[in-house]
Amino acid sequence: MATIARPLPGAMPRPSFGRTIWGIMTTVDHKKIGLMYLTTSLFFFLVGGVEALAIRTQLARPDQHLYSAETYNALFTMHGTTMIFLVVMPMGVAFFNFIVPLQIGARDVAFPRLNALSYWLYLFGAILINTGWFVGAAPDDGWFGYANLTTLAYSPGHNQDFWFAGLQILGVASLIGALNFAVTILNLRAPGMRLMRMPVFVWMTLVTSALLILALPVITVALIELMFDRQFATNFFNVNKGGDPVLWQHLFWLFGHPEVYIMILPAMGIVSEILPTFSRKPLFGYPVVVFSGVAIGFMSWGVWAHHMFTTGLGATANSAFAVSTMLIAVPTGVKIFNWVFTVWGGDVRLKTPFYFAIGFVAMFIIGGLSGVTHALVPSDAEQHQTYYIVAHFHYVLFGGAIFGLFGGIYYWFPKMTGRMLSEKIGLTHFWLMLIGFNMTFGPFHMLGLDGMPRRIYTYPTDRGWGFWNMVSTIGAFTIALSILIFLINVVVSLRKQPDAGEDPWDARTLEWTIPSPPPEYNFAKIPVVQARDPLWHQKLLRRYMAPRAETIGEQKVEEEPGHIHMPSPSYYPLITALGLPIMMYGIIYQSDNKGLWGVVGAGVIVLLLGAFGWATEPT
Amino acid sequence: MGSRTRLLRRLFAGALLLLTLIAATACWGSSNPQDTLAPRGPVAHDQKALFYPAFWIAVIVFFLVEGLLVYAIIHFRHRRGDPEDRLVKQVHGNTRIEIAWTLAPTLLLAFLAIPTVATVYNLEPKKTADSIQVNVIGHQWWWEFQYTDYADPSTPSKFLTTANELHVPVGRRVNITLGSVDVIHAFFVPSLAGQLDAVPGHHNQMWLQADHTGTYLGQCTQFCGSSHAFMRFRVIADDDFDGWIASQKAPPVAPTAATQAGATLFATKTFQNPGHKAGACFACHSVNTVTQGNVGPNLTHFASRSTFAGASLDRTPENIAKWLRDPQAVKPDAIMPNLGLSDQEINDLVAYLESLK
Amino acid sequence: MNEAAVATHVEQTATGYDNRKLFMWIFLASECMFFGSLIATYLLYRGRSIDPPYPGNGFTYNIPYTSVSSFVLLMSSLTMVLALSAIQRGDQRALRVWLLATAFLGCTFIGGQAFEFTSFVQKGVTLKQNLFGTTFFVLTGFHGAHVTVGVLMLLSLFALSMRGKLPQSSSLNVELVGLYWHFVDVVWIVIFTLIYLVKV
Amino acid sequence: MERPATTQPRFPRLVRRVEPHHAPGQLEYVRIAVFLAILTALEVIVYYPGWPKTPKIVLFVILAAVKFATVAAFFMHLKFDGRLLAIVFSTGMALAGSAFLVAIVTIHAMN
Repeated sequence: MATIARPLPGAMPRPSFGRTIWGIMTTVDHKKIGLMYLTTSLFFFLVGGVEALAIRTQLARPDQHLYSAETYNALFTMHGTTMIFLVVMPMGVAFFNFIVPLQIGARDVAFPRLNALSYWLYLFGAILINTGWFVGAAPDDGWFGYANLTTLAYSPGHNQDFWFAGLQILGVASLIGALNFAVTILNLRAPGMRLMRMPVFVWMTLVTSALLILALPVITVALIELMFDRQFATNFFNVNKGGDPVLWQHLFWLFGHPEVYIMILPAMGIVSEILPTFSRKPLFGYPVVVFSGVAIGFMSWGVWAHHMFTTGLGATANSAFAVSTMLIAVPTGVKIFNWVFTVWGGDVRLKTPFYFAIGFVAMFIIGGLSGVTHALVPSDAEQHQTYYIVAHFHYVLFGGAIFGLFGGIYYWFPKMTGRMLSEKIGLTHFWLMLIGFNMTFGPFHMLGLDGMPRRIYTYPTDRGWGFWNMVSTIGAFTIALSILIFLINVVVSLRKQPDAGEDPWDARTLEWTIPSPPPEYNFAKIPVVQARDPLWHQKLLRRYMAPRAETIGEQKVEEEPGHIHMPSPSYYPLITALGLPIMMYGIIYQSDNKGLWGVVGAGVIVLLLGAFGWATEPT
Repeated sequence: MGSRTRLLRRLFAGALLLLTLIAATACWGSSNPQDTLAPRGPVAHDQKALFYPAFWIAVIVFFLVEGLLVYAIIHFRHRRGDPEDRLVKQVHGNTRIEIAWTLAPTLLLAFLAIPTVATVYNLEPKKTADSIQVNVIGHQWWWEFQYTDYADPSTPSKFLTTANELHVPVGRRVNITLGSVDVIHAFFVPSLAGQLDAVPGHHNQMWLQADHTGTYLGQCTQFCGSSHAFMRFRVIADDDFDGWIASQKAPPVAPTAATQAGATLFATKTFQNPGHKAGACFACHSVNTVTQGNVGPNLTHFASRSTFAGASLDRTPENIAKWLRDPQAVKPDAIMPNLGLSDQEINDLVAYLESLK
Repeated sequence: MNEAAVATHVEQTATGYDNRKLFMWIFLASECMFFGSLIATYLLYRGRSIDPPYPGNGFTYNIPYTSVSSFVLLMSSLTMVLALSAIQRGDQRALRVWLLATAFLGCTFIGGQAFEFTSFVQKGVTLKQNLFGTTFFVLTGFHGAHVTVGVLMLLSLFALSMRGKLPQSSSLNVELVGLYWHFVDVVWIVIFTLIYLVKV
Repeated sequence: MERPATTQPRFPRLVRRVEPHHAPGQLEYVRIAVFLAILTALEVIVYYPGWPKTPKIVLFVILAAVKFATVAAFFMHLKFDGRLLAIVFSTGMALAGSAFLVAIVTIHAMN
């Protein structure tokens, strides 16, 4: 096999692909970081799931008091925050990390150590925000924490401090990751891979990264303003001093709507990879799917106030944002039609990734259509903040993003681990999840139209909401069962001998031209790309046109790869990342005037130490 | 036959379940009190009139696209006998179809956009000859209603003030100005009108009108803290609105022998109240001519209301006693402190409160 | 001569730009949104303070004083770009002189800001006093923090150059710090105009 | 991060597009700086009373824009470095300008 260059004397020996803790703590390999992102986000998916089950049990019957109002408010806040910031976004980043460099023919991301830094910041941010539970101060003002309820006057205690501290760190992590992927995609493409030859998943990663880069600073400023209001008695949202709570809503949703596209575009990218592979024909209208993705990226900046139709912005603003919101439904609709026509006329292989991709398309259609009904401002006045909205965003986020991401897991699991996930268990997982999903969130439409508001920890018997809430709770436990089946599938598959081979799905893109799991350096020889779906282009040539054509996959066998220098591991990203949570703990508790500026100082010192070591480390 | 067709049958079963759910949505209508699709007033009616075209277009598009999808999967699936490396026609795209399904949704949405903008401007509140004006003020976890057309010098706000139960005349427009003394709330009575936020520092305007007599249930829909779930209210449209106004303007019922103990207790017993000024009940509540507190609801005609505590408890002596014994047990983090009353004091107060017709 | 050096050095990247340069420019786009949000908050709350003093009610900016500090920051951009051309010529001595000059001008600017803050506080404008104090101090404070980070980076470049670790071939490092520094100066141009000069 | 020893340039077509980097000389930089200093002085003069209000604001914005463009084009080499960097930066600026303008107008339009 290829000889890996010995690292410089004195630096740590290059960790083998084994699971040594030290190897994990110091890795800068985009594949290992991708797997770390995937396992951490799946863990928090279970945490968020348990929170969801707790919510559903409380709401199963009217007038139930299983736990106090404060606990319930913390449960739905942490369920929302966890599922959005700790599950859907990082799971998308897991695939960005693992798959994008392979699909563009690169050996690693542009800045490997920065990649490790964003993972560790994500992990520490997640731990920080969840430590709220253990100190009895879990955030409890909703995942979008509207102003002056989150100010100190109406939310005493450290609940909201943990919320803004955790989100600040997660924001920095996502920003660094997005910058890294934007540069990687733009700069490290294989020769010949022009922008219009990139896989759609890479395109969606680029658009998502652009949205993250431009949206995260806005929520960072909003959180800074909240931090100053809570910790240093400023007046950003202090109504008595002229502050305006609507400013928070504008800043939050100016980030919030690009954020929901940040969550759905990766799943759309994954589905645009899966459907052509299993339909054995190219994606229908590739340029249109790509341009509608980019169009969604641009238009997402002009629609944010549809979350604020009932804030009282006035007729003109509501009408303007209603029209812009309807317009943004067009590119999404175009994508759906292109996916359906990709399957049309194909030789469809009904495998689990395909089922999840179709699950995505089918459920996203329902979510998209129900979304149109509350783009109409007067109709939204009846539906806003009711369970109809909860139904809408669960159909697009669970039915959309989660089904898409699980499709990605089943599709790339062979590439990541060298082992196939069992089809039988996979299909059981899919059908149970689909039925459980519809049982849980279908009734939410009815509850919403029956006027059941969001975020109420109990409801009286005379409202007639009991039946559908019970049905939905049963559905929630069905989903939980299906996730259990998925975990069994993973454990069973990991224990068997590698059986996946290079290209189990007879797929189309570059990541299927290298062994699974891919070696440290990915490509022995950087491939030269002649066409879109480079592997499929080669297969067409070899199988159907000119059998003797030289293919990408084969030339690596004879030619011994030259000296390949991969970046050596480094523990400085971990140290630098450790600085931020220490600072944040100091800031959270300094308001108890325990003079914790020393802790903040310690955090700054750790940060500077990490940064200094980082800069002076021999690469 | 074999596993494949059984699989497809399951596919259809799933789809059918979905369809029944959708169908149930459509015909589910009348029975629930807070149903958004059972309008009892012009505002809710216009809003529903906009929802239905969008809903039925959605159902049609749903059947078309999902049907196309399911048909494509079943028809073009790889059957057992097909050769493994069969190459289907490698279609890359078709510009005409792309243009078609870009224009079609745009036209559909334009078809919806026009009535939307029209309805938005139609539903703007405006003063008419017989309209009345009400200031709705959100407090953490109850609603205060001030009838600004009816002055009442004895209340702190100088208008006729009540709480949690909004009496409105039948068939007459009610212009509402929303305000809040603490956090953002939202005034939502589905049968009469869609919601609007009560934002502190802003005065949002909305209107509603009840075309039929009856009691319409409503609730705060903007998360506002621990007892957000108990911040409910009722809109009561009664024929004899003027009679109700007259009854509300009447001075409070003078305490009789039976209720004197409760009255003195109400006026004199002082309690320490963390965060708020210490004092007797009237430090927060007002019983018009006697007191001026406006932290809590106005209790002058407490007994004329069928519910209390954010319209979440029916006004029965047992409920009043339960509330007085421990308000936080009923409404978590309620601002009204636990006054530590003895049973006798509670009974006196209940008797007094029940007398305030 | 430096054109040839730079041309061959063109990283074998798909866009022809060095990874770190592209990274810095995209990061600057992100910083536009950061400062855009802070400036928007200030502009929104302009005139909405309830308790004085705020501009238009018992407070006026000292424009000549602030224009001097704007001039100082503008000149620091000049010295920064002279430092960059120095390293691209390979003239280490000039590089060190101009790096120190830029750092010095940066420190003068921060000193000027600190003095301005104290004079504001004496006039009764504090972080807690009113909306004007809150939004002004947070906006100019974060800009000052960015200038301070810039000065630290300039001094570390100076240290690297003194220890001979900043050869002509790594002129990109100076260019990156230069880009950051010019951006911080450009943001101050916008702040100076929108906050100080424009009186609504 | 070194690349394998393949000699052929990866993007022959692209390398020609990034024209050689002819940065302005030192003297040119000083002239630009003097120009900027004059603009700042002009701003201070215009600030004092004697000018009608609205054109004063328009003038300030124009002066700021000119200074902004000068520093970005010459000092930050945007003019010489080619289009991608300019596109990236101007997207950030345009979005910051337009989105927040709409947000402020919307908030002011509220009652």
